[in-house]
Amino acid sequence: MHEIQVTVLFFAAARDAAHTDNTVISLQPAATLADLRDSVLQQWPELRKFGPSLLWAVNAQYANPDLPLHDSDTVACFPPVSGG
Amino acid sequence: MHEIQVTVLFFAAARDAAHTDNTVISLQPAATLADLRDSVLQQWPELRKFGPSLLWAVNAQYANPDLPLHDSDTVACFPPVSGG
Amino acid sequence: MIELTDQPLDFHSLSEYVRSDAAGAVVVFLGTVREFTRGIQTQALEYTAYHEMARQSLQQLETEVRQRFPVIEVGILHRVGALKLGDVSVAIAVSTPHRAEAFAAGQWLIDTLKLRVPIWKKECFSDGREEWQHPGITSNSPPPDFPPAAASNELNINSDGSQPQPPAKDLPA
Amino acid sequence: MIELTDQPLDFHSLSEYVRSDAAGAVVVFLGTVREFTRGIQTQALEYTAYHEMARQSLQQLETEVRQRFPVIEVGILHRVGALKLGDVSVAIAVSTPHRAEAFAAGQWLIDTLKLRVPIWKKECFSDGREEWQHPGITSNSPPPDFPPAAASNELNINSDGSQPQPPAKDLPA
Repeated sequence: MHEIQVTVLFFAAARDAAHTDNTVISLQPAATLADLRDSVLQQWPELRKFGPSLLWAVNAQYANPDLPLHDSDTVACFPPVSGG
Repeated sequence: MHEIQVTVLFFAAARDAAHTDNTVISLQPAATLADLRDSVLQQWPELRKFGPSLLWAVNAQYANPDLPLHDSDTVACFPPVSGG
Repeated sequence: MIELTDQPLDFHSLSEYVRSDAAGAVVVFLGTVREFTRGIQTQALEYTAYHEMARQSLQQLETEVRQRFPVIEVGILHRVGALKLGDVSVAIAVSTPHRAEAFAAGQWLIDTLKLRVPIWKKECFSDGREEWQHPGITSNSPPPDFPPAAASNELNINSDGSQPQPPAKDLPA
Repeated sequence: MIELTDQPLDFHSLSEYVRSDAAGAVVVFLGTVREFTRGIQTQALEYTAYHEMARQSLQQLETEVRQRFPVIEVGILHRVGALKLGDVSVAIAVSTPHRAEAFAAGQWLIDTLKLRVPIWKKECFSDGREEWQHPGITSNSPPPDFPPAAASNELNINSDGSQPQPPAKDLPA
Protein backbone atom coordinates (compact mmCIF):
# COMPACT_ATOMS: atom_id res chain seq x y z
CA MET A 1 0.00 0.00 0.00
CA HIS A 2 1.08 3.57 -0.67
CA GLU A 3 1.82 6.13 2.00
CA ILE A 4 -0.73 8.92 2.52
CA GLN A 5 0.08 12.60 2.25
CA VAL A 6 -1.36 14.99 4.85
CA THR A 7 -1.11 18.79 4.83
CA VAL A 8 -0.36 20.33 8.22
CA LEU A 9 -1.18 23.98 8.97
CA PHE A 10 0.36 25.90 11.89
CA PHE A 11 -1.30 28.95 13.43
CA ALA A 12 -0.40 31.77 15.81
CA ALA A 13 2.33 30.91 18.35
CA ALA A 14 2.60 27.41 16.85
CA ARG A 15 3.45 28.95 13.50
CA ASP A 16 6.10 31.13 15.16
CA ALA A 17 7.56 28.07 16.93
CA ALA A 18 7.59 25.93 13.77
CA HIS A 19 8.91 28.82 11.65
CA THR A 20 6.46 27.83 8.91
CA ASP A 21 2.73 27.99 8.31
CA ASN A 22 2.37 24.66 6.51
CA THR A 23 4.06 21.43 5.56
CA VAL A 24 3.22 18.10 3.93
CA ILE A 25 3.87 14.91 5.86
CA SER A 26 3.85 11.32 4.57
CA LEU A 27 2.35 8.64 6.81
CA GLN A 28 1.63 4.92 6.75
CA PRO A 29 -1.87 4.13 5.37
CA ALA A 30 -3.36 3.21 8.78
CA ALA A 31 -1.94 6.28 10.54
CA THR A 32 -4.00 8.19 13.13
CA LEU A 33 -3.88 11.79 14.27
CA ALA A 34 -1.71 10.60 17.19
CA ASP A 35 0.86 9.22 14.72
CA LEU A 36 0.90 12.51 12.85
CA ARG A 37 1.31 14.41 16.11
CA ASP A 38 4.32 12.29 17.06
CA SER A 39 5.85 12.92 13.66
CA VAL A 40 5.27 16.69 13.87
CA LEU A 41 6.67 16.98 17.40
CA GLN A 42 9.77 14.99 16.32
CA GLN A 43 10.34 17.30 13.38
CA TRP A 44 9.57 20.52 15.36
CA PRO A 45 10.59 19.89 18.97
CA GLU A 46 9.97 23.61 19.68
CA LEU A 47 6.24 22.74 19.64
CA ARG A 48 6.70 20.58 22.76
CA LYS A 49 6.72 23.72 24.88
CA PHE A 50 2.94 23.92 24.48
CA GLY A 51 2.60 20.52 26.17
CA PRO A 52 -0.92 19.09 26.20
CA SER A 53 -2.47 22.50 25.42
CA LEU A 54 -1.63 22.15 21.71
CA LEU A 55 -4.90 21.69 19.78
CA TRP A 56 -5.44 19.59 16.67
CA ALA A 57 -8.15 19.76 14.02
CA VAL A 58 -8.69 17.49 11.02
CA ASN A 59 -10.42 19.03 8.02
CA ALA A 60 -11.47 22.07 10.10
CA GLN A 61 -12.98 20.08 13.01
CA TYR A 62 -11.48 19.37 16.43
CA ALA A 63 -10.48 15.69 16.40
CA ASN A 64 -9.49 12.92 18.82
CA PRO A 65 -5.99 11.39 18.61
CA ASP A 66 -7.36 8.01 17.51
CA LEU A 67 -8.97 9.45 14.38
CA PRO A 68 -7.63 7.64 11.26
CA LEU A 69 -6.19 9.99 8.65
CA HIS A 70 -6.69 9.76 4.92
CA ASP A 71 -4.75 10.92 1.90
CA SER A 72 -5.20 14.69 1.28
CA ASP A 73 -6.53 15.40 4.79
CA THR A 74 -5.72 18.82 6.21
CA VAL A 75 -4.60 18.87 9.83
CA ALA A 76 -4.28 22.09 11.81
CA CYS A 77 -2.05 22.52 14.84
CA PHE A 78 -2.49 25.54 17.12
CA PRO A 79 -2.32 26.82 20.72
CA PRO A 80 -5.44 27.56 22.81
CA VAL A 81 -7.68 30.05 21.01
CA SER A 82 -7.93 33.66 22.21
CA GLY A 83 -10.55 35.34 20.03
CA GLY A 84 -13.39 37.52 21.23
CA MET B 1 -51.77 73.81 65.84
CA HIS B 2 -52.99 74.04 62.25
CA GLU B 3 -53.81 71.09 60.06
CA ILE B 4 -51.32 70.24 57.31
CA GLN B 5 -52.20 70.06 53.62
CA VAL B 6 -50.83 67.20 51.57
CA THR B 7 -51.14 66.76 47.79
CA VAL B 8 -51.89 63.18 46.70
CA LEU B 9 -51.12 62.00 43.15
CA PHE B 10 -52.66 58.86 41.62
CA PHE B 11 -51.04 56.97 38.76
CA ALA B 12 -51.97 54.25 36.27
CA ALA B 13 -54.66 51.83 37.49
CA ALA B 14 -54.89 53.74 40.79
CA ARG B 15 -55.80 56.88 38.85
CA ASP B 16 -58.46 54.94 36.95
CA ALA B 17 -59.85 53.55 40.23
CA ALA B 18 -59.87 56.96 41.95
CA HIS B 19 -61.25 58.69 38.84
CA THR B 20 -58.80 61.54 39.45
CA ASP B 21 -55.08 62.14 39.14
CA ASN B 22 -54.69 64.33 42.23
CA THR B 23 -56.33 65.65 45.35
CA VAL B 24 -55.44 67.67 48.46
CA ILE B 25 -56.02 66.16 51.87
CA SER B 26 -55.93 67.87 55.27
CA LEU B 27 -54.36 65.99 58.18
CA GLN B 28 -53.57 66.52 61.84
CA PRO B 29 -50.05 68.00 62.38
CA ALA B 30 -48.54 64.75 63.70
CA ALA B 31 -50.01 62.61 60.90
CA THR B 32 -47.99 59.82 59.29
CA LEU B 33 -48.15 58.24 55.85
CA ALA B 34 -50.28 55.48 57.43
CA ASP B 35 -52.83 58.09 58.54
CA LEU B 36 -52.96 59.54 55.04
CA ARG B 37 -53.37 56.07 53.57
CA ASP B 38 -56.35 55.36 55.84
CA SER B 39 -57.91 58.65 54.83
CA VAL B 40 -57.38 58.00 51.11
CA LEU B 41 -58.77 54.46 51.28
CA GLN B 42 -61.83 55.74 53.15
CA GLN B 43 -62.50 58.39 50.51
CA TRP B 44 -61.76 56.03 47.55
CA PRO B 45 -62.73 52.50 48.63
CA GLU B 46 -62.16 51.34 45.02
CA LEU B 47 -58.43 51.51 45.82
CA ARG B 48 -58.82 48.68 48.36
CA LYS B 49 -58.88 46.19 45.48
CA PHE B 50 -55.10 46.59 45.18
CA GLY B 51 -54.69 45.32 48.75
CA PRO B 52 -51.15 45.47 50.11
CA SER B 53 -49.66 45.84 46.61
CA LEU B 54 -50.52 49.55 46.51
CA LEU B 55 -47.26 51.56 46.68
CA TRP B 56 -46.72 54.91 48.38
CA ALA B 57 -44.03 57.53 47.83
CA VAL B 58 -43.48 60.80 49.70
CA ASN B 59 -41.80 63.61 47.77
CA ALA B 60 -40.80 61.17 45.01
CA GLN B 61 -39.23 58.54 47.30
CA TYR B 62 -40.68 55.22 48.46
CA ALA B 63 -41.60 55.67 52.12
CA ASN B 64 -42.52 53.62 55.19
CA PRO B 65 -45.99 53.96 56.73
CA ASP B 66 -44.60 55.49 59.94
CA LEU B 67 -43.02 58.45 58.08
CA PRO B 68 -44.36 61.75 59.52
CA LEU B 69 -45.86 64.04 56.90
CA HIS B 70 -45.37 67.79 56.67
CA ASP B 71 -47.35 70.62 55.16
CA SER B 72 -46.99 70.79 51.34
CA ASP B 73 -45.65 67.23 51.05
CA THR B 74 -46.51 65.38 47.85
CA VAL B 75 -47.61 61.79 48.28
CA ALA B 76 -47.97 59.43 45.33
CA CYS B 77 -50.17 56.35 45.30
CA PHE B 78 -49.75 53.72 42.58
CA PRO B 79 -49.93 50.00 41.76
CA PRO B 80 -46.80 47.85 41.22
CA VAL B 81 -44.62 49.33 38.50
CA SER B 82 -44.43 47.70 35.05
CA GLY B 83 -41.87 49.69 33.07
CA GLY B 84 -39.03 48.27 31.02
CA MET C 1 -26.75 59.34 31.25
CA ILE C 2 -30.46 59.18 31.94
CA GLU C 3 -33.31 59.99 29.59
CA LEU C 4 -37.09 59.70 29.91
CA THR C 5 -38.67 60.77 26.66
CA ASP C 6 -41.67 60.39 24.37
CA GLN C 7 -39.36 60.28 21.34
CA PRO C 8 -37.84 57.14 19.75
CA LEU C 9 -34.79 56.02 21.73
CA ASP C 10 -31.45 56.59 20.04
CA PHE C 11 -29.81 53.40 21.28
CA HIS C 12 -27.11 53.56 18.60
CA SER C 13 -25.78 56.81 20.08
CA LEU C 14 -26.17 55.26 23.54
CA SER C 15 -23.90 52.33 22.69
CA GLU C 16 -21.30 54.73 21.23
CA TYR C 17 -21.58 56.84 24.39
CA VAL C 18 -20.50 54.00 26.71
CA ARG C 19 -17.55 52.81 24.58
CA SER C 20 -14.20 53.59 26.14
CA ASP C 21 -10.52 52.71 25.72
CA ALA C 22 -10.65 51.56 29.36
CA ALA C 23 -13.42 49.04 28.58
CA GLY C 24 -13.06 45.53 27.21
CA ALA C 25 -16.80 44.88 27.10
CA VAL C 26 -20.05 46.65 26.28
CA VAL C 27 -23.48 45.13 26.89
CA VAL C 28 -26.58 46.76 25.44
CA PHE C 29 -30.09 45.67 26.40
CA LEU C 30 -33.18 46.68 24.42
CA GLY C 31 -36.72 46.00 25.57
CA THR C 32 -39.04 45.84 22.56
CA VAL C 33 -42.81 45.64 22.14
CA ARG C 34 -43.67 41.98 21.53
CA GLU C 35 -46.62 40.95 19.40
CA PHE C 36 -47.91 37.97 21.38
CA THR C 37 -48.29 37.64 25.14
CA ARG C 38 -49.94 34.45 26.39
CA GLY C 39 -51.34 33.90 22.89
CA ILE C 40 -53.08 37.28 22.82
CA GLN C 41 -52.10 39.74 20.09
CA THR C 42 -50.83 43.12 21.24
CA GLN C 43 -51.46 46.03 18.92
CA ALA C 44 -49.75 48.79 20.88
CA LEU C 45 -48.51 49.74 24.33
CA GLU C 46 -49.02 52.96 26.25
CA TYR C 47 -46.31 53.80 28.79
CA THR C 48 -46.98 56.36 31.50
CA ALA C 49 -44.62 57.59 34.23
CA TYR C 50 -44.47 59.57 37.44
CA HIS C 51 -41.85 61.66 35.71
CA GLU C 52 -40.23 63.44 38.64
CA MET C 53 -39.78 60.26 40.66
CA ALA C 54 -38.89 58.12 37.63
CA ARG C 55 -35.99 60.42 36.72
CA GLN C 56 -34.68 60.36 40.30
CA SER C 57 -35.10 56.62 40.41
CA LEU C 58 -33.20 56.11 37.12
CA GLN C 59 -30.45 58.39 38.43
CA GLN C 60 -30.31 56.29 41.61
CA LEU C 61 -29.90 53.14 39.46
CA GLU C 62 -26.92 54.74 37.74
CA THR C 63 -25.35 55.62 41.12
CA GLU C 64 -25.99 52.19 42.55
CA VAL C 65 -24.76 50.17 39.55
CA ARG C 66 -21.45 52.04 39.80
CA GLN C 67 -21.18 50.99 43.47
CA ARG C 68 -21.96 47.35 42.72
CA PHE C 69 -19.94 46.78 39.54
CA PRO C 70 -16.73 48.22 38.01
CA VAL C 71 -18.71 50.33 35.55
CA ILE C 72 -16.81 52.63 33.21
CA GLU C 73 -19.85 54.25 31.59
CA VAL C 74 -23.58 53.63 31.74
CA GLY C 75 -26.71 55.01 30.12
CA ILE C 76 -30.42 54.30 30.56
CA LEU C 77 -33.12 55.53 28.18
CA HIS C 78 -36.83 54.89 28.77
CA ARG C 79 -39.65 55.85 26.49
CA VAL C 80 -43.16 56.97 27.47
CA GLY C 81 -46.32 57.46 25.42
CA ALA C 82 -47.72 55.27 22.65
CA LEU C 83 -45.48 52.52 21.27
CA LYS C 84 -46.05 50.27 18.28
CA LEU C 85 -45.04 46.63 17.78
CA GLY C 86 -41.27 46.28 17.63
CA ASP C 87 -40.59 49.73 19.14
CA VAL C 88 -37.85 49.99 21.75
CA SER C 89 -39.31 50.88 25.17
CA VAL C 90 -36.09 50.79 27.17
CA ALA C 91 -32.40 50.86 26.23
CA ILE C 92 -29.58 50.20 28.70
CA ALA C 93 -25.87 50.23 27.87
CA VAL C 94 -22.95 49.60 30.17
CA SER C 95 -19.19 49.25 29.68
CA THR C 96 -16.78 47.47 32.04
CA PRO C 97 -13.20 46.16 31.85
CA HIS C 98 -14.29 42.50 31.47
CA ARG C 99 -17.31 40.78 29.98
CA ALA C 100 -18.85 38.96 32.94
CA GLU C 101 -19.24 42.26 34.80
CA ALA C 102 -20.92 43.89 31.79
CA PHE C 103 -23.56 41.14 31.56
CA ALA C 104 -24.13 41.17 35.34
CA ALA C 105 -24.43 44.97 35.47
CA GLY C 106 -26.79 45.10 32.47
CA GLN C 107 -29.00 42.39 33.92
CA TRP C 108 -29.01 44.01 37.37
CA LEU C 109 -30.05 47.34 35.78
CA ILE C 110 -33.03 46.02 33.84
CA ASP C 111 -34.16 43.71 36.66
CA THR C 112 -33.99 46.55 39.19
CA LEU C 113 -35.55 49.12 36.85
CA LYS C 114 -38.55 46.81 36.48
CA LEU C 115 -38.85 46.56 40.27
CA ARG C 116 -38.46 50.17 41.25
CA VAL C 117 -38.95 52.83 38.61
CA PRO C 118 -42.50 54.27 38.62
CA ILE C 119 -43.48 53.61 35.02
CA TRP C 120 -46.54 51.60 33.97
CA LYS C 121 -47.62 50.05 30.72
CA LYS C 122 -51.10 49.51 29.38
CA GLU C 123 -51.49 46.90 26.67
CA CYS C 124 -53.90 47.61 23.83
CA PHE C 125 -54.98 44.26 22.39
CA SER C 126 -56.17 43.66 18.85
CA ASP C 127 -59.62 42.72 20.24
CA GLY C 128 -60.00 46.30 21.49
CA ARG C 129 -59.41 45.62 25.20
CA GLU C 130 -56.94 47.72 27.17
CA GLU C 131 -55.25 46.37 30.26
CA TRP C 132 -52.77 47.81 32.77
CA GLN C 133 -49.89 45.44 33.20
CA HIS C 134 -48.97 44.51 36.75
CA PRO C 135 -46.24 42.17 37.87
CA GLY C 136 -47.71 38.78 38.70
CA ILE C 137 -50.48 39.42 36.17
CA THR C 138 -48.20 39.84 33.15
CA SER C 139 -46.14 36.82 34.24
CA ASN C 140 -43.53 36.83 31.52
CA SER C 141 -42.14 33.65 32.96
CA PRO C 142 -38.37 33.43 32.83
CA PRO C 143 -37.06 30.02 31.80
CA PRO C 144 -36.55 27.52 34.65
CA ASP C 145 -32.79 27.97 34.41
CA PHE C 146 -33.03 31.75 34.91
CA PRO C 147 -29.68 32.84 36.37
CA PRO C 148 -30.18 35.44 39.11
CA ALA C 149 -28.07 38.54 38.41
CA ALA C 150 -24.88 38.81 40.40
CA ALA C 151 -25.17 40.82 43.60
CA SER C 152 -28.95 41.02 43.27
CA ASN C 153 -29.96 38.23 45.59
CA GLU C 154 -32.11 40.59 47.60
CA LEU C 155 -34.36 40.90 44.55
CA ASN C 156 -36.09 37.63 45.43
CA ILE C 157 -37.01 36.47 41.97
CA ASN C 158 -40.11 34.38 42.57
CA SER C 159 -39.97 30.80 41.42
CA ASP C 160 -43.33 31.14 39.68
CA GLY C 161 -41.83 33.76 37.37
CA SER C 162 -43.85 36.63 38.80
CA GLN C 163 -41.92 39.79 39.42
CA PRO C 164 -40.79 40.44 42.96
CA GLN C 165 -41.77 43.44 45.03
CA PRO C 166 -39.35 46.33 45.46
CA PRO C 167 -36.70 45.80 48.13
CA ALA C 168 -38.23 46.07 51.60
CA LYS C 169 -36.05 49.02 52.54
CA ASP C 170 -37.73 51.09 49.82
CA LEU C 171 -41.22 50.04 50.66
CA PRO C 172 -44.15 50.76 52.90
CA ALA C 173 -45.00 47.60 54.81
CA MET D 1 -25.78 35.79 10.39
CA ILE D 2 -22.05 35.16 10.61
CA GLU D 3 -19.24 37.43 9.48
CA LEU D 4 -15.45 37.19 9.77
CA THR D 5 -13.93 40.30 8.29
CA ASP D 6 -10.95 42.66 8.34
CA GLN D 7 -13.31 45.66 8.11
CA PRO D 8 -14.83 47.61 11.05
CA LEU D 9 -17.84 45.74 12.44
CA ASP D 10 -21.22 47.30 11.71
CA PHE D 11 -22.81 46.45 15.05
CA HIS D 12 -25.55 49.06 14.60
CA SER D 13 -26.88 47.16 11.57
CA LEU D 14 -26.44 43.94 13.53
CA SER D 15 -28.69 45.12 16.35
CA GLU D 16 -31.33 46.24 13.83
CA TYR D 17 -31.03 42.85 12.12
CA VAL D 18 -32.05 40.88 15.23
CA ARG D 19 -35.02 43.11 16.20
CA SER D 20 -38.36 41.41 15.67
CA ASP D 21 -42.04 41.88 16.53
CA ALA D 22 -41.83 38.43 18.13
CA ALA D 23 -39.05 39.54 20.49
CA GLY D 24 -39.38 41.32 23.80
CA ALA D 25 -35.64 41.54 24.39
CA VAL D 26 -32.43 42.19 22.49
CA VAL D 27 -28.97 41.81 24.03
CA VAL D 28 -25.90 43.09 22.18
CA PHE D 29 -22.37 42.32 23.33
CA LEU D 30 -19.32 44.18 22.06
CA GLY D 31 -15.74 43.17 22.82
CA THR D 32 -13.47 46.21 22.57
CA VAL D 33 -9.70 46.70 22.68
CA ARG D 34 -8.82 47.76 26.23
CA GLU D 35 -5.89 50.05 26.97
CA PHE D 36 -4.56 48.45 30.14
CA THR D 37 -4.11 44.75 30.92
CA ARG D 38 -2.41 43.90 34.21
CA GLY D 39 -1.06 47.45 34.31
CA ILE D 40 0.66 47.16 30.92
CA GLN D 41 -0.39 49.56 28.20
CA THR D 42 -1.69 48.01 24.99
CA GLN D 43 -1.10 49.98 21.80
CA ALA D 44 -2.82 47.68 19.33
CA LEU D 45 -4.02 44.11 18.82
CA GLU D 46 -3.51 41.83 15.86
CA TYR D 47 -6.18 39.14 15.36
CA THR D 48 -5.49 36.16 13.15
CA ALA D 49 -7.82 33.27 12.31
CA TYR D 50 -7.93 29.84 10.74
CA HIS D 51 -10.61 31.26 8.46
CA GLU D 52 -12.19 28.11 7.07
CA MET D 53 -12.58 26.48 10.48
CA ALA D 54 -13.52 29.75 12.25
CA ARG D 55 -16.44 30.32 9.88
CA GLN D 56 -17.70 26.76 10.38
CA SER D 57 -17.25 27.12 14.12
CA LEU D 58 -19.20 30.42 14.24
CA GLN D 59 -21.94 28.81 12.16
CA GLN D 60 -22.03 25.92 14.64
CA LEU D 61 -22.44 28.41 17.50
CA GLU D 62 -25.47 29.89 15.75
CA THR D 63 -27.00 26.42 15.29
CA GLU D 64 -26.30 25.42 18.87
CA VAL D 65 -27.55 28.63 20.53
CA ARG D 66 -30.87 28.10 18.74
CA GLN D 67 -31.09 24.60 20.23
CA ARG D 68 -30.28 25.80 23.75
CA PHE D 69 -32.35 29.00 23.96
CA PRO D 70 -35.60 30.31 22.38
CA VAL D 71 -33.66 32.52 19.97
CA ILE D 72 -35.62 34.54 17.43
CA GLU D 73 -32.64 36.00 15.59
CA VAL D 74 -28.89 35.97 16.18
CA GLY D 75 -25.79 37.43 14.57
CA ILE D 76 -22.07 37.13 15.28
CA LEU D 77 -19.41 39.37 13.74
CA HIS D 78 -15.69 38.91 14.39
CA ARG D 79 -12.90 41.10 13.13
CA VAL D 80 -9.39 40.03 12.11
CA GLY D 81 -6.28 42.05 11.33
CA ALA D 82 -4.87 45.09 13.12
CA LEU D 83 -7.12 46.77 15.72
CA LYS D 84 -6.57 50.01 17.60
CA LEU D 85 -7.55 50.95 21.14
CA GLY D 86 -11.33 51.08 21.52
CA ASP D 87 -12.00 49.16 18.29
CA VAL D 88 -14.71 46.49 18.38
CA SER D 89 -13.20 43.01 17.90
CA VAL D 90 -16.41 41.00 18.28
CA ALA D 91 -20.12 41.87 18.15
CA ILE D 92 -22.89 39.47 19.14
CA ALA D 93 -26.61 40.24 19.05
CA VAL D 94 -29.50 38.00 20.00
CA SER D 95 -33.26 38.48 20.34
CA THR D 96 -35.61 36.32 22.42
CA PRO D 97 -39.18 36.62 23.74
CA HIS D 98 -38.04 37.44 27.31
CA ARG D 99 -35.02 39.18 28.79
CA ALA D 100 -33.41 36.48 30.94
CA GLU D 101 -33.05 34.24 27.87
CA ALA D 102 -31.44 37.05 25.87
CA PHE D 103 -28.76 37.64 28.54
CA ALA D 104 -28.14 33.90 28.96
CA ALA D 105 -27.89 33.30 25.20
CA GLY D 106 -25.57 36.30 24.68
CA GLN D 107 -23.30 35.21 27.51
CA TRP D 108 -23.27 31.60 26.31
CA LEU D 109 -22.28 32.78 22.81
CA ILE D 110 -19.31 34.90 23.84
CA ASP D 111 -18.12 32.40 26.47
CA THR D 112 -18.29 29.54 23.96
CA LEU D 113 -16.79 31.56 21.12
CA LYS D 114 -13.77 32.26 23.31
CA LEU D 115 -13.40 28.53 24.04
CA ARG D 116 -13.82 27.11 20.59
CA VAL D 117 -13.39 29.41 17.62
CA PRO D 118 -9.85 29.27 16.15
CA ILE D 119 -8.92 32.95 16.37
CA TRP D 120 -5.86 34.28 18.19
CA LYS D 121 -4.81 37.73 19.30
CA LYS D 122 -1.35 39.16 19.64
CA GLU D 123 -0.97 42.18 21.91
CA CYS D 124 1.39 44.93 20.82
CA PHE D 125 2.47 46.80 23.97
CA SER D 126 3.64 50.40 24.10
CA ASP D 127 7.09 49.17 25.18
CA GLY D 128 7.47 47.49 21.78
CA ARG D 129 6.92 43.91 22.91
CA GLU D 130 4.46 41.66 21.10
CA GLU D 131 2.83 38.73 22.84
CA TRP D 132 0.39 36.04 21.74
CA GLN D 133 -2.48 35.85 24.18
CA HIS D 134 -3.35 32.44 25.54
CA PRO D 135 -6.06 31.54 28.01
CA GLY D 136 -4.57 31.16 31.47
CA ILE D 137 -1.92 33.74 30.59
CA THR D 138 -4.31 36.60 29.77
CA SER D 139 -6.38 35.80 32.90
CA ASN D 140 -9.12 38.40 32.52
CA SER D 141 -10.43 37.44 35.93
CA PRO D 142 -14.20 37.54 36.19
CA PRO D 143 -15.47 38.96 39.46
CA PRO D 144 -15.92 36.41 42.25
CA ASP D 145 -19.71 36.50 41.80
CA PHE D 146 -19.47 35.60 38.11
CA PRO D 147 -22.77 33.87 37.28
CA PRO D 148 -22.23 30.88 34.96
CA ALA D 149 -24.47 31.20 31.90
CA ALA D 150 -27.58 29.04 31.96
CA ALA D 151 -27.19 25.65 30.32
CA SER D 152 -23.43 26.12 30.02
CA ASN D 153 -22.32 24.19 33.06
CA GLU D 154 -20.12 21.95 30.95
CA LEU D 155 -17.95 25.01 30.27
CA ASN D 156 -16.17 24.50 33.61
CA ILE D 157 -15.36 28.12 34.39
CA ASN D 158 -12.25 27.82 36.52
CA SER D 159 -12.41 29.33 39.97
CA ASP D 160 -9.09 31.09 39.46
CA GLY D 161 -10.56 33.09 36.60
CA SER D 162 -8.48 31.45 33.90
CA GLN D 163 -10.35 30.46 30.79
CA PRO D 164 -11.43 26.85 30.53
CA GLN D 165 -10.37 24.44 27.81
CA PRO D 166 -12.78 23.57 24.99
CA PRO D 167 -15.33 20.87 25.89
CA ALA D 168 -13.70 17.44 26.04
CA LYS D 169 -15.89 16.08 23.28
CA ASP D 170 -14.30 18.55 20.84
CA LEU D 171 -10.77 17.92 21.93
CA PRO D 172 -7.84 15.63 21.33
CA ALA D 173 -6.82 14.12 24.64
